[in-house]
Amino acid sequence: MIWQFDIIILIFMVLAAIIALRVKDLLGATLVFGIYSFLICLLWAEMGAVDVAFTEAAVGAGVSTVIMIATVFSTARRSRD
Amino acid sequence: MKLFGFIAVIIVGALLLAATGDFPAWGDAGSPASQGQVSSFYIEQTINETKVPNMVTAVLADFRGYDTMFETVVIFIAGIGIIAVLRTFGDQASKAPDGPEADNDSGDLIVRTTCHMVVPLIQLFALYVIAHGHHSPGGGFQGGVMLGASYILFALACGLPAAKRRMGERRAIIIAAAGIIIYAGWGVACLLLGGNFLDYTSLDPILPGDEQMARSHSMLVVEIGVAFTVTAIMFAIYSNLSTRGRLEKGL
Amino acid sequence: MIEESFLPLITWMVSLLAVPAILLLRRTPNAREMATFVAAFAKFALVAVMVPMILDGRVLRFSFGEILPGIPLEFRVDGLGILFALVASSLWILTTLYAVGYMRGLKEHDQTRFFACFAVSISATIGVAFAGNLFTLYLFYEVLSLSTYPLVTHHGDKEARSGGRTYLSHLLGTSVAFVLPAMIYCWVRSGGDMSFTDGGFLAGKIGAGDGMIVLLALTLGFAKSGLMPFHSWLPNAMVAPTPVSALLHAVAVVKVGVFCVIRVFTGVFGTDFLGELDVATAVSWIAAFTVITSSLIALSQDNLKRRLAFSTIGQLGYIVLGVSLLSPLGVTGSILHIAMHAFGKITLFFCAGAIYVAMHKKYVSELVGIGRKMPITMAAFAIGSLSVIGLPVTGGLVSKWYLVMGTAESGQIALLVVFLVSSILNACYFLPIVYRAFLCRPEESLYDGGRQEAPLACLVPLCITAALSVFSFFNPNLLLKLAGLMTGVE
Amino acid sequence: MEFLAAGFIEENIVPKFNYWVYVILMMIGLFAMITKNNLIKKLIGMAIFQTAIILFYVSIGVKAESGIPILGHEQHHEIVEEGRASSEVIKKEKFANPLPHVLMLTAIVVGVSTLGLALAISQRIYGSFNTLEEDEILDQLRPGGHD
Amino acid sequence: MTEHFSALILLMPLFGALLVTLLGRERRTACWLTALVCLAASSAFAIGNICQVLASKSGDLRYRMGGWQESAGYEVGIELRVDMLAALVVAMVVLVGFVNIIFAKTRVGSEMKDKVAFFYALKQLLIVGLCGIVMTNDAFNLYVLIEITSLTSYALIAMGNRRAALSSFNYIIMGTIGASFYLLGVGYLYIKTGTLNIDDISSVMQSGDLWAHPSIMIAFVLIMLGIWTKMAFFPLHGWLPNAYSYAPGVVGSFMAPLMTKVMVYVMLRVMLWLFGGEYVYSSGHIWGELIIWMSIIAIIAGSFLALACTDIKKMLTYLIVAEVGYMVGGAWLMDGAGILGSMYHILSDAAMTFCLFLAASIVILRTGDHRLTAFTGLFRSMPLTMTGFTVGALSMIGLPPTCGFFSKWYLISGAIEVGHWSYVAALLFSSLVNAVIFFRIIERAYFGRIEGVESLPVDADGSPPVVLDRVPYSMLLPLLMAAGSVLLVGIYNEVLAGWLRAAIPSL
Repeated sequence: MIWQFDIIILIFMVLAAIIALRVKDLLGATLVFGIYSFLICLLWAEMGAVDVAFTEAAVGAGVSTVIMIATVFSTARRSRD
Repeated sequence: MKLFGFIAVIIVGALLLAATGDFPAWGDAGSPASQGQVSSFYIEQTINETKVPNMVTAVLADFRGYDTMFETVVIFIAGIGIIAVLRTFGDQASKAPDGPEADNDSGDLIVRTTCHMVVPLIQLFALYVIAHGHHSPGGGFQGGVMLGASYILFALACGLPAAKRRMGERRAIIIAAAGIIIYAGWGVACLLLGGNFLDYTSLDPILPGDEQMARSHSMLVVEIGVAFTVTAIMFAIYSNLSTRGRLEKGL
Repeated sequence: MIEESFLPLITWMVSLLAVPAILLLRRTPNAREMATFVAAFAKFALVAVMVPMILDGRVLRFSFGEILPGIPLEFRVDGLGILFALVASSLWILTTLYAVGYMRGLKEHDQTRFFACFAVSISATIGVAFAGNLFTLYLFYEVLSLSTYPLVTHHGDKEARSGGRTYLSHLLGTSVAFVLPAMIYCWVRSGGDMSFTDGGFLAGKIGAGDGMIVLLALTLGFAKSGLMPFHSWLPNAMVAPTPVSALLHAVAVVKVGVFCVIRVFTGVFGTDFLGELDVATAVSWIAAFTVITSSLIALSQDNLKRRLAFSTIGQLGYIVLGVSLLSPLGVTGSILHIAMHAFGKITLFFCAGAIYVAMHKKYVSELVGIGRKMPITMAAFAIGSLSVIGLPVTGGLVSKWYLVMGTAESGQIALLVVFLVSSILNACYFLPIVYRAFLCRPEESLYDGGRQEAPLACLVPLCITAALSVFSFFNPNLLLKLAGLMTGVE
Repeated sequence: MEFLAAGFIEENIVPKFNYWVYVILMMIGLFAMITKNNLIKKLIGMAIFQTAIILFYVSIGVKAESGIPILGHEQHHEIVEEGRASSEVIKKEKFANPLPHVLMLTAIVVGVSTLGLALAISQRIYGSFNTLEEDEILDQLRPGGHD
Repeated sequence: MTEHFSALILLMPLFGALLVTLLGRERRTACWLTALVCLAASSAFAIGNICQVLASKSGDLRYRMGGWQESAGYEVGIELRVDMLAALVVAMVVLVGFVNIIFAKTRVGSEMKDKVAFFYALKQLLIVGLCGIVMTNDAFNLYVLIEITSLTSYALIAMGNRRAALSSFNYIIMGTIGASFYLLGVGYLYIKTGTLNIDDISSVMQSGDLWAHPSIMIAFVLIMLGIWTKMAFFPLHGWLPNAYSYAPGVVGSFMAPLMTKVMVYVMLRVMLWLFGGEYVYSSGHIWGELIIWMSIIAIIAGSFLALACTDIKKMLTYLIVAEVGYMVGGAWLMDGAGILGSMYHILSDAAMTFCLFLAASIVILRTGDHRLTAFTGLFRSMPLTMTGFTVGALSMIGLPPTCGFFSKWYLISGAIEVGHWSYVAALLFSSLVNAVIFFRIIERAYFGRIEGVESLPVDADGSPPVVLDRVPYSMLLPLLMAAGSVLLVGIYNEVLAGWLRAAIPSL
């Protein structure tokens, strides 16, 4: 566990979260959310929670993002907020 | 609404922050949670009780196996819930069955070829993750997601119909249910042999090794059960969500 | 001397057992009415069997077992209860006879429903009469409210429905809003016991302030007693067919109300304890106000049944007033008045119904000269009026006598004035009807031709009740003895 | 004053930085769930909200000097082959607390299940309303709208 | 075998759900039979469970999943704990489920079309979740099971029309917030105590004297907020009316009686066993009086909102909001009688809401109209249905001998004992409003005339013949069973109250 590393990832996570919620293009938002998931997965690996990190990589960054993109494709891509 | 939301968020946030002052410092090995009897037991006794080096797997599949069974059920519910909500069973019969060469009608050649090469590797690795969950990170859930992802990848590259021939809807549901049947059935087997539900030691007579090894082997069995369910449901979720429940043509 | 017995249970059950029979026999009206009669006679006989036992000083008890912690569902038959049961069951026979005549005479719809609900409500009345504790009393009180609702709204037209709405909202509303919390409060304060005892189960367990509130809540909450300001259901409920009005508003419903009030005074608090608390005066004044006001309103009513309804409110006020005096004579007067007023008022209602069946007249102003057309009916009407006013040769005098004596005994001279004034008012709104029915000049008379009475089934009951009124003047001993069991007055 | 502030930061923020960030992330998610108009955005907010809680749990399990909660080969060997008592070989401080990890595996699964179902439902909503903006949907449902 | 009853209650519907999915969507009758048999077995086990609890000396059964013994006084595995309250609530859940399966038989085909198998599977899984919630003694396991019930109900509700889908989405958002708050609260407890077993957390807090710590208090607030969101306590009730009223009929009639009640049970569990009455009711906290007042507001607001509704199902759902106020208020009265009232009301409210929802579904089915005006004249054409409805309505109003009266009795006596008169007034007020609401309907059903009624054949005394309701027996029978249970729970209230009283920990 390296706390400097930790703080940097955390700050990036907050940024990613805010961007994901502010981007008006839903596809973009979904992708940024994928980045957020990867960051958090990194964080967990760094905290020693390898199993959780593994799962988050497979689920959060992988499947979640894919099904979100699938939904965005089959519905509307633009959002007003 | 915005204002109301903002106020609610500020209040809850202040409440939560007020509590953090009371927590042990981050990373404090002496905190009650880390020092507590329960986690000490898991760390120190896992190897004696179950002969599994990966504590997370042991806790997941044995100490809190009951929880994990329901975790699998949650996935199962999500799968059939999505089908129940989204799926439109229409004129299935009128649709012409896809020919054998349907694999090749969609997608780019390079993508398809790469996919055909990569998918087996992914699946192999997924099986390794499932089987090796005792010793390294991973287990039924992670491996199952990867297996499911390999089918998703296949569907993305070669089209959903092609993937559907390998993992049709009916088959997916059967596999998913079979996964939980393996898990819960294993628990019931314990029950029939005289132990409590999911008490793997009671399976000792029918498994090789001693009581601890019975636990270890049983964990593998239930992990396989989890993997079954997760694989099938992940693909079912994707195939329904990407086609709005029509299961015709993917993305 | 308390003894366990199945008699109260059987008495209560008889009319309930008639309900399935009535429903099954709906296609053969004669057999259906037969079932009702059998039940009515059986019920009366059973009550009559119990009377000597009670007169011996025994108390019959039957318990269904505890329904709430510490509260059994139980019947307990004492003097007061058996007296009320006697009145109700005897009048049920007559009312049934009358109802058959009335309903068939007018070719009413839904007669099966009518008789079934009738049987249920009489059963509930007996339940109230025999109730051994406050909870049982409340239970049957509510059953009575609900089972009489279809009777009140029998016609199903707009007027009936709005009357029914007032009826139910007043009765249910007051009982849920006042009686229920007061009852639970009693339960909590008395330590889980709610059985009526001679001294009152709350005696000594409650202070004056709380006692006042509980007493008022229970007295006003049993709104069937028609105390103002919760009286307005009564005139509105007069939309019901007349037999219903007769039974319910002369016997069952309103008398259940005052019966409950008497129970509250004697069984819950105990008159001695109330005397200590010195809180009953408030009830006295509410009752006195009700008596005077309702008599004045009755004067202005032209609809005969409405006039009778307001008269009933006033008479109920007497009963509550009598018991709130807390003197043995006053309580005796109240108990007697339940019976005496029942005989008198039911006669009046029967007459009103008979007039409607025969002449289709509803208004007082249309009755000028009707005495020649329907002499028997109007003679009975005269006797009923006398009884309600409290004039000699009718039972009304006996009970009023005790009431007045009770007032004197307790030294409330102001209330004595109330009695006198209201008696004069009673005379004012009844006697002119009788006078103008018989003694108008021929050219004023609205009727000509020969006699035209209502069907025999209507006529016989009203003669019998009128006779009862007179009989109870000459021989009130039985009633006096039963009332004396409660109050100690010989 | 400046000293006090520095002291506050040192005592309350630095050692509990993780906890602070989880609160911030959670509030971002919660705010989005309450105020966002687009259903997909709400769901992104929901996912952030849930991961924030997972972050909190995982933070509970961290010990400053610990490694992953899996026995290495040597330790495994020592216990299984040489039969040494586990408590001698295994130092509690050397392993992260496995329990929160297990709990969070479950929580992640629950999260993705909820997300999947919610996406399915939002697709259905899109199918019948042809929009994913909440206010437009409510407009359609208002009496006099297209309903 | 008998010691496994508590596990078997869960396993039966779990395997039932899996079997149903394996049977596939074509074999509807087979699916129905499977569900019926599994729930019948489960009901039998649940009743056996009650007998066992009665027979046991300690008054609670414990079942260790995986057979893990405790280590140094702490449970390392997951434990089930069944005391009398839990046994009764579980029995209530499976019995309601069983009866509702019978009810669903004819409706499910037309409401769910091709998805009958999924419906039965989800429904049984919902029962699994509810039973698990009631029996588990592990704070985190409780979360997982809450999510199981939530996910199944999201899916079941969304199987309705497009409005149902929208309500389900809102439910997801609110439900996730609620469940996450709960999870967070459990995390706070875990960080301070290091265990997840409810009894162990309680004893650690006791021995370590953690009561004064702000994080414990915030954990309590968070858990309560989470549970209240899930049970639709007044200001957090927004999701409930739409979700339950737009859900398909067979779903709403099942979820409405159970979901909120089970969450009330969880609240009691958290208050009395996890934190302990001593902590929750101690006068040092801001919440004591506040929450009773909130519940009073909930009762009054729920009643008024119900009064304003013209849609029968929506009206019933607002009444549920008011009833939740009853139970929360009763639980917070800080005295045994109030808690007893709250516990008893869980059972009685389930019975009467079930009865009313079944009756409403039948009426909507027969008349095709979900407004209150649909009831016009129904006493003539559907006497049995309306009898069932009337029983439920009388219970809602609180007239003896229905169970609604007795729960009011216990609640009011609890409030009187602590002298909380405003709560008494709120209860009575809501009874009166219920009386207005229901008599409005009953009057319409009783006297209202539909065109064509006059043309019915007239018998000897002029009343039209009693036609049987022209409703399948598979729907009528459950309704009558529900109405019977309303009366039974009422008449045997003393027995039930005696059992429940034994389950209340001393305060």
